[in-house]
Amino acid sequence: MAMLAFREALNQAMTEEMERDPNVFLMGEEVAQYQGAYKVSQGMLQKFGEKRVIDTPITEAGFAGLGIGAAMIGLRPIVEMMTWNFAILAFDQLFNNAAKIRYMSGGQFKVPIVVRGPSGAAHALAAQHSQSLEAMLAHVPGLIVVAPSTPADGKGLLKSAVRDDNPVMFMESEMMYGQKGEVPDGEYVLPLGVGDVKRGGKDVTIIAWSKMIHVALAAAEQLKNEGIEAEVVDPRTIHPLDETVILDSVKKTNRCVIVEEAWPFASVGKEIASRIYSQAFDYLDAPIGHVNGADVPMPYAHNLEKLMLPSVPRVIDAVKEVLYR
Amino acid sequence: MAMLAFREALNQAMTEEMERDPNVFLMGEEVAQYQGAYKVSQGMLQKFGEKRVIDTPITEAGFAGLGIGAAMIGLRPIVEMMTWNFAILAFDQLFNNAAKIRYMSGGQFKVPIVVRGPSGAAHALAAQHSQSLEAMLAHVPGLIVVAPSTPADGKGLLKSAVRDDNPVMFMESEMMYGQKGEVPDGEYVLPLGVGDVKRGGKDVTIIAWSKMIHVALAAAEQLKNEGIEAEVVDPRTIHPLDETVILDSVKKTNRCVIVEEAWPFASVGKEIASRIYSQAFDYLDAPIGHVNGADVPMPYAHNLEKLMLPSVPRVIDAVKEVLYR
Amino acid sequence: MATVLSMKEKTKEARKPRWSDLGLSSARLVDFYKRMLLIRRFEERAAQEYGKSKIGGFCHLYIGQEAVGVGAIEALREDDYIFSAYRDHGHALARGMDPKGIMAELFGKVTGCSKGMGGSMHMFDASKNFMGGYGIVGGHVPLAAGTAFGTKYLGKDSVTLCFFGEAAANQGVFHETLNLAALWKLPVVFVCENNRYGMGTAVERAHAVWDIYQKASAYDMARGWFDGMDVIESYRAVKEAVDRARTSSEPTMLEARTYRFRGHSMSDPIHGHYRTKEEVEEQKKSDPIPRFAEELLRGGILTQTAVDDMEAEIKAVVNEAVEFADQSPEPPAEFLHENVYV
Amino acid sequence: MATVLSMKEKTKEARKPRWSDLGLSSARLVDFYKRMLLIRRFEERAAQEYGKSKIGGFCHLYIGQEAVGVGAIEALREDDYIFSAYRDHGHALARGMDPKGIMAELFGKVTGCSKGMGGSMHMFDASKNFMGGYGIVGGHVPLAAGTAFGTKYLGKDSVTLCFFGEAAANQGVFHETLNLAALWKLPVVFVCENNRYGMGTAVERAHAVWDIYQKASAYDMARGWFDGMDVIESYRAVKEAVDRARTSSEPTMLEARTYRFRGHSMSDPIHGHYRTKEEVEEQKKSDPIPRFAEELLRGGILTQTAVDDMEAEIKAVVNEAVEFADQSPEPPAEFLHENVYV
Ligand SMILES: Cc1ncc(C[n+]2csc(CCOP(=O)(O)OP(=O)(O)O)c2C)c(N)n1
Ligand SMILES: Cc1ncc(C[n+]2csc(CCOP(=O)(O)OP(=O)(O)O)c2C)c(N)n1
Ligand SMILES: [Mg+2]
Ligand SMILES: [Mg+2]
Repeated sequence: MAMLAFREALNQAMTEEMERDPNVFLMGEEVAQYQGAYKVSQGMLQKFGEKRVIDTPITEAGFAGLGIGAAMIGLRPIVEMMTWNFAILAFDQLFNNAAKIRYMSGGQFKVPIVVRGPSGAAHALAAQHSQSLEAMLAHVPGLIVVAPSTPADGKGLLKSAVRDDNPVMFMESEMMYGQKGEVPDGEYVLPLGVGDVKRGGKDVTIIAWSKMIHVALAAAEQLKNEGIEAEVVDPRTIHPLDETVILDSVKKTNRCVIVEEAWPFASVGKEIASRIYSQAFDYLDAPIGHVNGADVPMPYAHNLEKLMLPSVPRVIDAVKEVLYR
Repeated sequence: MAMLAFREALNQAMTEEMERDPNVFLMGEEVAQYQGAYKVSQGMLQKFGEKRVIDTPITEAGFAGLGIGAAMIGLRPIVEMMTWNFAILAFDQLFNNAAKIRYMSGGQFKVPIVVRGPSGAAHALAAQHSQSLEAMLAHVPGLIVVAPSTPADGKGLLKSAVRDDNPVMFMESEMMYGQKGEVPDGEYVLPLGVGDVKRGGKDVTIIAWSKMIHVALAAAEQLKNEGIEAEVVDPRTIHPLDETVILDSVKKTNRCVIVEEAWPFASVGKEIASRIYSQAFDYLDAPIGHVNGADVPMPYAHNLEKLMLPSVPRVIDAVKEVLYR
Repeated sequence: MATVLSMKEKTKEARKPRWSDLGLSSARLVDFYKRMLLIRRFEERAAQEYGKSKIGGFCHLYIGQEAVGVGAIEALREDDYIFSAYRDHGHALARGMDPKGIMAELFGKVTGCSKGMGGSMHMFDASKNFMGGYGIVGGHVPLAAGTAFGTKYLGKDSVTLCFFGEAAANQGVFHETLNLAALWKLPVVFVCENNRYGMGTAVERAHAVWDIYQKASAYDMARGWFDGMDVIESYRAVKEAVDRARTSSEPTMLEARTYRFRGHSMSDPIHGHYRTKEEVEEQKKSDPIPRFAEELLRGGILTQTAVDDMEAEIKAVVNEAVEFADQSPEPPAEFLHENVYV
Repeated sequence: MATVLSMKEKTKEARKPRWSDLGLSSARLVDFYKRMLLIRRFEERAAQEYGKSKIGGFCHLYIGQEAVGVGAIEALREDDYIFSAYRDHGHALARGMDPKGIMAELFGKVTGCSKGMGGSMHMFDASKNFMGGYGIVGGHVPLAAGTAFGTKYLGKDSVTLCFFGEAAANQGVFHETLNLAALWKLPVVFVCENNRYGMGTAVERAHAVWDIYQKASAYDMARGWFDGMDVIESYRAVKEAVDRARTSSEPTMLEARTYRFRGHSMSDPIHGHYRTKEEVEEQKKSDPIPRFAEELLRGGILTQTAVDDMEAEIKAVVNEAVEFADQSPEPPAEFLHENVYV
């Protein structure tokens, strides 16, 4: 075990996978010479050379498609999107090619690609640079969507993503790249599609992922002072979703708040809520609470940005509401 | 009133709006000389000339962006996407420009554009041509999303869409273009954001839109024979959503089934369900039923395509389930 | 110093057939012809079956463009890769995929080359490195750069061939791909089938520059055009490009000037809003199939009897394909949920 | 027959300043200089304020490229339109937008030109036809074709100017737009600011062809490059293109060869992984501001006193802008939900 920053854990995962399998390579804007826009790929060019760590022109659709084609003949590309906002330009490649080639070909081809990069707001990046688009990706059958919240999860899940034969959309967070955590050395692989209870509790379930886990945990810590024991559940993989870990928790606490950075309309949180309602209807003592990013483009002004995003007070309020306190 | 096919009603709406306002123009692939890939714009080139009815190269991002720029200086473009599947290539333009320019500019600019075209499956068009992507569009604040189900609604809503100062995403259906219905002559304008009860009933609420309304109505007709009176509610506008019409109905019937052609994960139906659960929790006598397109890319084979899509029997089963019959 | 030829030698030289430098045997030439004919008859039959509703959805026939697909694909090795768009039946047949599997795919049967999951627009055959037909105009072009990148990465000398229409060459991703291919020297050959229309839009109404191959000038990529109604020219041009890709890992952009004799898809009439009957009739004079037959007959490479036999043989093949397709079962219901994920 | 000049006339001709054919008054030239200087000092101050965390987010300075923006925008009329990307402060200042509003925008204040909603990357000013800065590389390029389309549609003779970096010229939508602009003869001028790097990627590592303006050859569009470190050349080239757009409604693609003296954004060091200190120092020798000052001083158009006065004046303007920004209120909380919809 070592204390690693999130970016180091991801770097380690990629490095180990590239050492293990010569068919894994990394491609994206600024991943090589620049050492990564957010330094996630630091040192990898030096380690693996320019054949396997490749800077691309700013052509998200082009290099995503190129990665998909390479994956069809057995390579295992890791395609870094500088941020997921820019991946919108590649959505056609991801939705219509990566997600569908296997199905359309009657199972003849597979597309073992990982598309990864930071998602969501950083600080004051305004409307075009602060989007959490996991709902769109998760809506599309054929894609796997992963959103880890800790360095260890990041490493374990990224290693799995690279080994998985499906296209995996891997959503990180710029704000978390510097966060540190214990990360097991070497072979540490977490299965995709399996959630995790990040904190035990009996009074209410808070569901969150990616950087919202930390908002949820902070809220849980404060709630403890008021005698409320919140359980914090992290699905880790968005699609497919680990219903078991979610339902088990809600059936125990009978109350639930879902915290997500994304916009509220047709969000992943709504999917989770609907599954809880339909599969644990009789266990619920109150309607599920939702804390989302406001249903607005991200404003630049710092005060408004703070208002836009889920916050500890908002989570606490939502928890109290479902507890009728 | 005249009996018009859906495509004729849309044609009439566009024609009337273009006659009313010289700043309205129509642009898209095959809209002019070819008379529309699905003949929605039949005769319009002849009527308005090539200045106002414009064939574009196959460059969805390019001409969508061009339309947005034109809208910024006061024109009112109607941009036809041959189908919404192809609009994925323009998602960056729609999400990052159309939806955000007003907000980012502090309200200085508006983008009165209508982007319209058929959505969803036709017959045997397979995975890349059969997608219902309204959840993605509705997820993005700043966009209005409309999905009419009858020729009259189509006309009334399209006229409103053209007059609206916001970017309106208008989703039609290839399968409905030939369907006929009574359409009021001349000035017939339906407000955006207002739903409609398509059939009254007291036992269960079926919520659907676009072509699924007809599946819902057919199911309601059959259910009647079994003594079940289903109310069929059509939100017509997806975002913003008319909660009132939905909640009023559910509070009356206490049971609800949502029918949508789209994939289930983080769908519009999940959004609607979550609003009903949180705002009419105590009225519900059973968890909400969902009938969706299967969570798979659309298969080509006719038998599987039928299985993929919501059908009258599946709706009937879902209704019976929420009625515990 | 130039070689001095005797009169006799000169005559001999002048009488050499135009393909003499290509090293094509007579049998090979006959095979070119046969493949073109197979495509033609297959597509005609597909049209009929579409009329009988045995085939659904969009169905884009390759009739008129056979010389492009056959000439180009004949220039490949078995371990080369091919990408197509939605007008893919002809490419699949040219690649030697089983007509039965192709017809069964059109019929939506489990015996189809994509198990009935893809249909007319999405033919795949992994065993033939036939990487699929794709329905989003231009969307498959970067995939082809991807396999080219992949083979280079793996140290193989396979080449990737990518077909697309001239209208697809307006899509942004086409340009992004050309830049990547040129920048990274990828062994890929882009074959743009310029049949003069993208659906109902003539080249002149959609492209600022009508010489489509010149789009590659922005990337300083080897480029050119050829007569796409002539299978030998098609073979010659693509072979040269494939060789360049294979030996020096350089991409080429080729424009095949061709014409489609049918409507854009089965739901589009042959002529109407965007072209006249006269234009189509005029173009049919360059039909690549009779044109090549005449040449082979003249050169004594083919006899009329052989042509007739071939017609009969192909008719039988196509009949058999239809019968096979018709009698094959639909995919089982479980298939709906299979192959979404590995 | 050529005009025969007397010796005296010849001498006079030879002594004419290089801008004599441009009809620029001395006052105008001084103004060019002043605007460049304002941008420089404003940006230097923005960097300081960023260091003090008064400014957040990404902040892309225009230092080094001033001659492009000033020369280009000076070639416009008030009713012309301008689109920028995220490196937009300089363009906004060149357009004559109030430095107070620009600084306040950087500070995220309600008095900002976008009311604090846009920030560094999204400056807008409808009253100046400044159509905004945009953050998605290449994403604003089709919008510019849209206003050009719009003015033509409306029968106005306004021209649209669109700035973007050389890396943006690889994006697909850039190509789609060039084709549309050339095909439909739109009155738009594309000004590509080739500062040699897209973030940390040098032109040579991202573009198959290094003469960026040649990308327009694929669309047979008028094109060329100019020395972007020279405000007169910038004015000259863009003026010609703007005139062509205005009088004959034809688009032009121009490449300004320039250099950024700072890092890509405030979080990027000036030199490091992708360029050396020596390279930057070498480039600074062509700094457009001292270079132009010298020329004006030499020509007697500017005096050292005037330059000093100008420095003082600009310093005051920038100070005032910072003070204004600092003292302005943040947007009220209600703004969060306003202007999402009309
Ligand atoms: C992105 C996208 N836009 C539009 C369409 C609809 N469409 C299908 S084929 C076609 C014309 C393409 O023409 P071209 O590339 O010249 O190929 P051809 O059909 O002539 O072989 C169009 C507009 C599509 N499938 N995908
Ligand atoms: C679509 C997209 N991809 C990536 C980025 C991240 N990014 C911002 S600026 C930039 C470099 C652009 O370079 P260039 O176009 O040359 O303009 P310059 O910054 O040099 O002015 C990159 C990669 C982005 N904003 N948008
Ligand atoms: Mg064509
Ligand atoms: Mg640059």
